[in-house]
Amino acid sequence: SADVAEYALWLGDDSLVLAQRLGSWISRAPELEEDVALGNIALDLIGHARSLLHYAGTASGQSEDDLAYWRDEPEWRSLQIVEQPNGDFAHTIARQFIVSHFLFELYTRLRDSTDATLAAVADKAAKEVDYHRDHSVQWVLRLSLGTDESRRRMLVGFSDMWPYVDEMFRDEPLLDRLEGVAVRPSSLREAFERAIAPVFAEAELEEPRGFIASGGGRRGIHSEHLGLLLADMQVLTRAHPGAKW
Amino acid sequence: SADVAEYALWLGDDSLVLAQRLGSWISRAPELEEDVALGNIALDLIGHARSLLHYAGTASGQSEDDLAYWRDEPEWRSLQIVEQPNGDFAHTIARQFIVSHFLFELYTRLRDSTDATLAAVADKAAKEVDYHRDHSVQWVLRLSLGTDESRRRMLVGFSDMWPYVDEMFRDEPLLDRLEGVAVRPSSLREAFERAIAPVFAEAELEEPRGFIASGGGRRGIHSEHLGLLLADMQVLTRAHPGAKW
Amino acid sequence: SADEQQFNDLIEADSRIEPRDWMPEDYRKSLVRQISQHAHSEIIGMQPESNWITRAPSLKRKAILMAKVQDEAGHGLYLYSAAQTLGATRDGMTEALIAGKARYSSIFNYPTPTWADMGSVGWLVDGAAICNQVPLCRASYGPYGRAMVRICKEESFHQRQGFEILLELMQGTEAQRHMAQDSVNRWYWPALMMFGPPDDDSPNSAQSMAWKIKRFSNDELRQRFVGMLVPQAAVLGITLPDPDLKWNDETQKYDLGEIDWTEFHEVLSGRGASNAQRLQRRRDAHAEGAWVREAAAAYARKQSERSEMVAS
Amino acid sequence: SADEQQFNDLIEADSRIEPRDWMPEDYRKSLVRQISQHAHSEIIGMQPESNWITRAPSLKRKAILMAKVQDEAGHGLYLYSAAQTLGATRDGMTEALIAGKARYSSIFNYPTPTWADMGSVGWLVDGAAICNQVPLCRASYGPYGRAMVRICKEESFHQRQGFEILLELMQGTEAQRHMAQDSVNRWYWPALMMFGPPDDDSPNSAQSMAWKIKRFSNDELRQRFVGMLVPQAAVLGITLPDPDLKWNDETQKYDLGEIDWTEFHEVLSGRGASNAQRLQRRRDAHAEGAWVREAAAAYARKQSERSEMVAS
Repeated sequence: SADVAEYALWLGDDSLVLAQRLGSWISRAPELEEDVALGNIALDLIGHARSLLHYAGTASGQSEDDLAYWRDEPEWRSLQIVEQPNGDFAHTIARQFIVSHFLFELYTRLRDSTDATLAAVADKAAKEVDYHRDHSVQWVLRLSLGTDESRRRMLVGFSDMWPYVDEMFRDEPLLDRLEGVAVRPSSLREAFERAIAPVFAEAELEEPRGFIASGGGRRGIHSEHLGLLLADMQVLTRAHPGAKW
Repeated sequence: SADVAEYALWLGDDSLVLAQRLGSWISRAPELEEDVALGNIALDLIGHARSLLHYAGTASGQSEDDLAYWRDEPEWRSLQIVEQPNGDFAHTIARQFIVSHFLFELYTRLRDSTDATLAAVADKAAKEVDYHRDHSVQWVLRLSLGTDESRRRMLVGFSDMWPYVDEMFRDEPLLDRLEGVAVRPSSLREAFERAIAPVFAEAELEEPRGFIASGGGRRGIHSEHLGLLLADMQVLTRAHPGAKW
Repeated sequence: SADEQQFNDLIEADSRIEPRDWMPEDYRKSLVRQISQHAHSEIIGMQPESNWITRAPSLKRKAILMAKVQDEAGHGLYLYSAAQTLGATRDGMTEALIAGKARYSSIFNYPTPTWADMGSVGWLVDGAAICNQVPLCRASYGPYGRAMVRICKEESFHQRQGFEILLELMQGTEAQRHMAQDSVNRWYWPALMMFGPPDDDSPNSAQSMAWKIKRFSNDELRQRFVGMLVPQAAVLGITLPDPDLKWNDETQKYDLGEIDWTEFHEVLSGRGASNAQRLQRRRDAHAEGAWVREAAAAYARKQSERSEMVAS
Repeated sequence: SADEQQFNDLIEADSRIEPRDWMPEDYRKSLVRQISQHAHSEIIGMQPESNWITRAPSLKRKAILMAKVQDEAGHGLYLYSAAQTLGATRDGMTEALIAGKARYSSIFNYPTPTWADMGSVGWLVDGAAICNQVPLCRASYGPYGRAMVRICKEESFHQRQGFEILLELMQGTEAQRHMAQDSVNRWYWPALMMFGPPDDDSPNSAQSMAWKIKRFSNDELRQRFVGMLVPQAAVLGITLPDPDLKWNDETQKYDLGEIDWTEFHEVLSGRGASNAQRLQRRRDAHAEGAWVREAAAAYARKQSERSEMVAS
């Protein structure tokens, strides 16, 4: 149905935008091992995005690429956190830590969806995101407890990303129409907090307080970063309408 | 004639690409005074670009915006140095120092062009570029002689930009057909070296040695940076073919 | 005291207070707060527009937009200078801004997702700013008043440019018209909020008006603004997104729909769309520029030492 | 000596030399030079392709390209490990690369201005690399030979992907076909140069062949490569940009046009299109990552101190 398609689009957009961000690290990472690791995570996310966008497009006869390359910014449904710039490595790790923990809870629950396709995607994704979670936890510990400089940067990274945490857990009206199919993000917050608490404790961190962005990604409202990300991502495809690659 | 148009395009593209780079600094400069100063330089350059692209387009019935927004990367004729990334402030200053000194010699000589339009543009531009030159000289001195850190960065900035100096002074075959109209860049190198020598002496710098990029901007061969610059610059205009703004 | 009497007389006579004149400490504080807040607004206000400099859809628009954002940097500089005549330091003001302790106009915590926002920011945001600021050209404190004269001249130019951007869009393709209307829908209410809370809920206003720092109430200025917009919207062919907006012959004022002050207070308290982004960007630019400022200072120090050596 | 005799016997018998075996110092040096140069080529070789990751024209191509560039990072890691078994340190090799003292394959000093270059790099550059590398799977030094087995398997996969990119373009629009042909025109000659100077002008080859580090001459490999390309170019419908290229029945080889060795030497000596950019980018990534590596090292140190404390 159109509602399920819309929901698949939400999740697909999250993965694709985050994968696009992570893809920029490849060949620029702090060490070769991280070129590989961030590349792996990006590849997993592209995989999820392709499955979800493919599924989202079936309702309207659009391909995954129609959705990825031919939608303008207000038609994107991704959360604002995934479009936040890479910043330094600490920003990227903070974003990845937050999103991976969110997605893990989400996909774990979505495995029970009454929609068989979503359940299958979720089953595969939950396992992969569990690894992403682990990767970011290791780095949060290393950076927080490594040197003074790395700790300072990790704190800034979390404080710059935290304003976008709230939006992840907001329920949109669409969810009322998808009982049993979708997962209510509000219902994930407790598990999320429970999962990150021991990491923050070990890393001697506290959840940042301060700004809370008003969000709205699910309704096509984005921070000023998404437009530039799309300009880059879509430029070649749009220069050749109708071409195959 | 088509040859004059091509020459105007060369110079117009240099100014526009450099202005585009400088425009990215506005609201991000190290101090407010530099937001203003770099903005001024960018504005002057856009002014030159508009005059030159307008003139370049008259031969073929294209507007300045047709040329700025609807040409693909291989059709751009700018020197590779102007598309080099802003890097840190020292990189931007190194690039600006080099290009302003080059343009000053060029426009000073181009005032004697037998082509009245080019001569008029050059007359105005030479005065403005003289100010740009001065601005960059002041910063080269400050950064080279300021702190150890700033000196280190200034050295890196020059060494990263110097590979693109050689291309500026290469004569292309077109110039054989524009005797009296255009200025042979090879004829400017001596004056360029003479002008920068005292600054380098005062700043206790030497011309970097090392790589020399093979260049080719005048033939549409660019470094990997121009494509991304154009993706951003042209995205909105290309999304609305035929629209006026 | 005699000082106080002279100060009051000058205010009474609509004369200017100058930096060397005696002034009450609260007057000084109030001015520093207002001027630095205004300066910060110019600085932060560069961001939503600089967002489109690299993507401006024609070279003419690119040049105009660059010039505009650059003007804002210039306004920031005049205003910091005016605040400095009252004993504030630029470093102190900058640090307060970056630390999130100083206010700036909440309007800049809204994002500019489309090019049409360059029109709306000019037409609505600068328009509202002008209504707020024109009376400030007669502000009792000399350096502030004079800075405002220059600023207002440029702002009204900016407003016209914003209007022209929207006009061009409204005369363009359907996509362009839609872009313009959507943008005005997003900016209209926040622009009305720029005049601050209704008069009966505005704590600082009374004293500021007595001191002739402020000369009209929030609601008076808001009315003046809407009065200016209505005919211009008609020219544009754009709809102001307030179904309740209409002229009231009895009160000789516009009736306005209810303003969502909850949103205003949310944004003010750090829960707007872009608060975090704005401060982050300012902090990063400042931090990344630190080595440049240090180099300039070190160089100036060395130069003056050298000229002293030569002189001695 | 007995060691030397054993070494020579192993080489003679086509057996592997392993890290703990005795080996002549020149053999070790020659291998370190070749393996680290190969590793550096993988690392620098990520750049021309990473240039298109964010802009890849379909999600499928984006995924394939990401995986490919990531494979190259992986190859760099295996090869650094192999060099480490010979006593080279990773820091030392990295520093040499960044300081511009270590070589990497000159081919990566060419830029990738168009998407079609993702095809050409795969088809031509990886193709040439495979011709060079397949014999290395039998290289006498065990860790190198084994690394090459794994690398070659992946490279041949990459080459097929490059071919597919070009095939898709050649079956596409006129603009796409033009993009593909233009790209092959730019990459064909540099790819031929990857086999190095002609045999009569190649100083290091003889010893390397005697040691069975290298097993075919430059010209032999170049012939093998062209022999592979010609039928594939026919399938693609693409023209190899050498008008003199043709099969010679007498010599049973392809006659090739003159290779511009001046260009080869120019690029080799730092005067190519992208030498400066490649090293700058590697230096910057390394420098910007320094604090991360330091943090990881500090954390590991603290952890091991802690576990020692617990253990004692």
